[in-house]
Amino acid sequence: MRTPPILKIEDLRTYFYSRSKQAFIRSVDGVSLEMAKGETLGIVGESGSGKSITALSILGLISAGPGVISGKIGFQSDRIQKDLLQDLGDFVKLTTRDGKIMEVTKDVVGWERNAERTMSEVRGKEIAMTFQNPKSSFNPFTSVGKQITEAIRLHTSIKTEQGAKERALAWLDRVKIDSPRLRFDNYPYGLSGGMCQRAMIAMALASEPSFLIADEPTTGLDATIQSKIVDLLVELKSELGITTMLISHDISIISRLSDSLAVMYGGTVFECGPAKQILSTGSESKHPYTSALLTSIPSAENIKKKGYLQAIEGDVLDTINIPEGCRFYSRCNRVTEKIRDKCARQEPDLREIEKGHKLRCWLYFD
Amino acid sequence: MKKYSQISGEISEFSDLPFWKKADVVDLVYVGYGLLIVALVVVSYILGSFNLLPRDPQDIDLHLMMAPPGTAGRLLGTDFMGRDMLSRLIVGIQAYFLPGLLAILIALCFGTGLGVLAGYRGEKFDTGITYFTNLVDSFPRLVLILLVIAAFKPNIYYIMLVVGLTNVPVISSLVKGKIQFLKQKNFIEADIALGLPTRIIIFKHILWHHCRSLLIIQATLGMAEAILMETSLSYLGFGVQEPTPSWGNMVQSGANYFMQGKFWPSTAPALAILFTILGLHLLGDGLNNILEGKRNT
Amino acid sequence: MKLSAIRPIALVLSRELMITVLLLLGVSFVVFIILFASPGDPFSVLLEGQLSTAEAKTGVREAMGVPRSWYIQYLTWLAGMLSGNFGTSIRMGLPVLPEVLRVGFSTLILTIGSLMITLLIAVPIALYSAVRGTNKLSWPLTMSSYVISALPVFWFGYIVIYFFTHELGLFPIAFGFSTAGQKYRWLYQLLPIFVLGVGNGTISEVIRFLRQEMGRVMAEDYIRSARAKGASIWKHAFKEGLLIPVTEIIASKIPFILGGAVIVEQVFNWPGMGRMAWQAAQDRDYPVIMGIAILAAVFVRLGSLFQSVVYVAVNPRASKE
Amino acid sequence: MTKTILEVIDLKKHFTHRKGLFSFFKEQQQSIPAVDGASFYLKENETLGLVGESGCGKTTIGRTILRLEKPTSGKIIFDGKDITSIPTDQLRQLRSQMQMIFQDLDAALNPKMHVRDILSEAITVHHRISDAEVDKRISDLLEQVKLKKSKLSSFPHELSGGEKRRVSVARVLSVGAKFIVADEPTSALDVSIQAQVVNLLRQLQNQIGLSYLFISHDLRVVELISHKVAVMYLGKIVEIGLSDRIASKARHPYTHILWSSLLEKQSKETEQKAKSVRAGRWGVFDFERPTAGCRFAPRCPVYESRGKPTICTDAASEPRLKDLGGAHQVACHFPL
Repeated sequence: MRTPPILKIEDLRTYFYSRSKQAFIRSVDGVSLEMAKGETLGIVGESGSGKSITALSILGLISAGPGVISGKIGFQSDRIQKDLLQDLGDFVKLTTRDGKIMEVTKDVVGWERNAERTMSEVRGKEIAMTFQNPKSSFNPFTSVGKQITEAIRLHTSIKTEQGAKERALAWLDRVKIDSPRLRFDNYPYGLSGGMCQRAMIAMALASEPSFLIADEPTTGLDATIQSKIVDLLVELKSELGITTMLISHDISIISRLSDSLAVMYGGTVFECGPAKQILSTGSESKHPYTSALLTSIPSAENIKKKGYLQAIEGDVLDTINIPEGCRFYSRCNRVTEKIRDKCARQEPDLREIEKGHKLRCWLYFD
Repeated sequence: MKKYSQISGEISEFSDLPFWKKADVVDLVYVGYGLLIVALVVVSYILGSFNLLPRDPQDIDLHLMMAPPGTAGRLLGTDFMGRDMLSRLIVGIQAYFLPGLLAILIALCFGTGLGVLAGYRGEKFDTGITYFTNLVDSFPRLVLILLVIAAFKPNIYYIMLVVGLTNVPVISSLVKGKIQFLKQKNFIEADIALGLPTRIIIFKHILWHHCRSLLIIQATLGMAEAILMETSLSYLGFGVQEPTPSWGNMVQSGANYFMQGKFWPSTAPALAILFTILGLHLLGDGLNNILEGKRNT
Repeated sequence: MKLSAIRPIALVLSRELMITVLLLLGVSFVVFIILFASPGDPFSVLLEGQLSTAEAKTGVREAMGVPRSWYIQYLTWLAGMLSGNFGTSIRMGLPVLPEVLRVGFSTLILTIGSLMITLLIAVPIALYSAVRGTNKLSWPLTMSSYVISALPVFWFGYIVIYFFTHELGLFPIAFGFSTAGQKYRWLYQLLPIFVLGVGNGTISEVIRFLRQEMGRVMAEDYIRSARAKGASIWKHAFKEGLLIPVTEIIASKIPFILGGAVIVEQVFNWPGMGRMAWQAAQDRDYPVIMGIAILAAVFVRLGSLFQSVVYVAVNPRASKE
Repeated sequence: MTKTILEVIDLKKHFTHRKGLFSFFKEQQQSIPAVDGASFYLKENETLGLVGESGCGKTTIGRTILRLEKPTSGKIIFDGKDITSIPTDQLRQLRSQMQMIFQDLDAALNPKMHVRDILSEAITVHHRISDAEVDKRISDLLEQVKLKKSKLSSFPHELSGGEKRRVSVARVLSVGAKFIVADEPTSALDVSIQAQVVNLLRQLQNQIGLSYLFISHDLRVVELISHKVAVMYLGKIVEIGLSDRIASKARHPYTHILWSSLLEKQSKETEQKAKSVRAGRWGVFDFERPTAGCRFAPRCPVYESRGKPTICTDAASEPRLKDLGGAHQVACHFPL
């Protein structure tokens, strides 16, 4: 029996508003995900697919535009059990026209105050997050060590400065930073990119969360450093068994780390299921977008034959004017005659075609 | 309660709505009011210089002293010598209009020149120019002008020359900052790599495309600065002397009659100063928000 | 502030001091050049009526050291200045330095006081609109700040005087220190400070600058990660969002406020540096105006020294450069 | 035999870092050797990949060749002419043949100009031609880079990542470039768009016979697109060779580590085998001051496993590029 889900996102919508085009930017347009305890979910998607916005919406860090406007995020850990978007409905009024949300009235200040109250004992204590550019995610005016002890004293039983420093040094050693005592007093600008990323992982884990979100942990780092960070994450995963949501646009990193996988495009989940099954080259039942993504990376035989890459034409979907029908229809190369009009006009929903493997494409339905 | 609504139908691909549609209402109000004031000042300057005034500002009418506005056809009443307030206010603009333009011109030319030199040529001139700008900034403006007055007993044009010079550091640092921003985004390198001659890069790409709005804003703020300086100097008795009117000395001479409860002779020119400078400040800030600032997609 | 941070600060402080000395040298040179290049002879004004004979005039000029070539004059003047002798005031006949210092001190109080008032008004407004963003209350606030900063300060001064003397009847009509023993003497001190604080024409700029800086810092990555950590945003944002912008404003606005002081001292005939400068400009009293210009420049440089010290103390990266 | 279009001999570029206002008094100039003696050649219609970690000077080499930075020493021979120190006006004529694609997508696109003006300005910069010809030239360019005509009247900030890159390629072609320095053209793009741009660059190479200096830290793309690959470490070229030889049979330890860190090559099972090579103090990558001799020594597993031979670290015997046959050169005393 699968353990009860630690996190259950239902139909999450996060919109922004472009004043110059008088239209909504529908970054997250109805995302539903589920994560069991101890599992690592890898979210893959290109820029503009809404993966980072989903993570930020979970922690309620969206500040611009209408922000989170609908959905439910059920979070359950051994300490607390609550819906992170409690009574969002009281603050937001939506008017839809033929299925699309056209107008949003939101009491921004009221929702802000409510969100702070519900999230105060979740942020940092239950859910911790690491960010993409490590160097700018640290306060440049205080030393790295002090920022870690701050997290420790906020969320763990250790309240004394000395105790927190000991714990912080243990964590710095744990993430294999060289000479932790020296690095403790360093300022963020004194550390290299790789080391800042390790320090941020240490800071996140030091507050003993039950759920870790790693947003693009390896982007912007060199290839060699990337592989070191991934090794570290693999070790921490096997040792701590902490549930992790790993977000990246690099499929190879996701394949090494995650148990289950979700492919996002244009603000929705196109496919989710066990990583091994989806990413293995053999199995045929894959969403056209996922298989196209896998082939557009130069693989061994591509390089040997110096052949052209099998690129997907067209551009990444801009989430302002979303076409009716499937979002990938304009770029999809596996549209058959039978389903062409359905693809063009009616958006497929996320249906389970195999045990635990969901898909959003007419090709595999009926 | 914030409301966001999307227009139905096809959303246009191009987002370049004319800038007045994109700007928020507040900025439009600022700019509108500012332009109104500027138009008023320019028109009155032209009227003043061709002497097309409602009344002769000099003729004294003793039994109409300090009449409130509207008496005997004098729209804004009379001052303590019975002279028509409106015409004196219009002629008062002569005192600062041309000198103000001179100050702006000097500030823009030297400021842009130094800014481009420091930004584009970089290392060679950088220390020299920063030293000069810090040096000029060290003097409080009015003290420097008093020094010049003590030395040269100059007329208003020399004083405005000094005001223009003291505005140079502000403009040169803004232009230098803009160029360094462009260098950081390596726009300039892309142009050099393309083989564009330097003069096109500097004048068309840097100054015309990127510094144009910045210089307009500094011009309006520079004019406000010049007006404030001229009126303060004439208040201190250094600018235009009685009986030729300047807003500064009108406020000063009117102030003696506060004790008798007569406020209008001093308040009218003060309000004129207030609305003009307010208009210029709002114009500058409104343009800044529309052209430069809050660029939300 | 750990001990290890002291050394880099001392390093930067010494560099800033050297720059300040260089700049003051430049200031003295500019002041000298302006007066040296002046067309009229500095003493023609004073000596018009009194000494008709030519030798007497040359005698006085000799005493003032005028005939030698300009750079020797500059060096002697500079040497004299460094040893505290700013020359003697033509009008008052008193040595300039003690006079200017006595008067300079009271202008310092006026400047610092009005700076505090400007900040007391500007910081809350900027904080409020940075946190709340634009809503129905922030519009009138910004509009009134624009109106206040466009106010001609001398008219505002007269209105305030009128209000206090007539309506509240607090002060006698004649002003100045001569009204010793007055009951509300301390209130009298505050009045010009209040007027200059409100009317020095920089309030709208200060508010815009502070709000812009706060907005920028609020959007920084490390604030977002502080929120994600559950830490208080204000503790993290204080240094870059409030402390540095405020010191920057203080250093950049001191020249404007000193300029405004000249006018306010004239309105309240408050015996300050500005009033003396005005008097010296009237009588073309060179040594006094030169002394005042240099002292004013010293004030401005002290302000920017203070700003760079705070910047280095707070920002570790700057001290390493 | 195809002609060599570019030859670089012992190019050096040192950045002098001046300390504050008084540096020219105290001559306290600390010079950082960004590029320390790089020499290679590039044939026409060929692509040379340049790989290395960030900070190893690969971008600096590209900019120095195009004289966007002043070279400290060494020679650059472009199309047979030595352009190391020719005056700028002559250089400007040559600029039309050698061009650069910048890493930042917005670099070449002035945000205040429409795409049409950007292209027409580039076309008319070197030779005045009539408007009709300009329009024809623009439509040819759009064909070449496969960009929709409707995009001509939009501003750069309205374009997507892929479109911005296509416009900057069109801008480079419009001047009639023969040799292009492509500085990380694909790193700012998504995977699917990246593939399109890679295909575009290769099609242009076949159609017009362009030659590329392809700078990137994405090893897979470099391997695919380039005929020869040069690997750089801390300002020095440590290995040059045909791209498949470099990937499979690397002779320099650093190259081997670079390629072995490519993740998808390592499925979970073979992880242990690769562990042995990457022993040594590899975990920490820090820009320690370059020691004398081979700069890679402090982090080189071969140097560790051979008991720290002194030949590697004394200044006299600094490893130089030795030819191992088959156009494969390596700068190491103990090639793998």
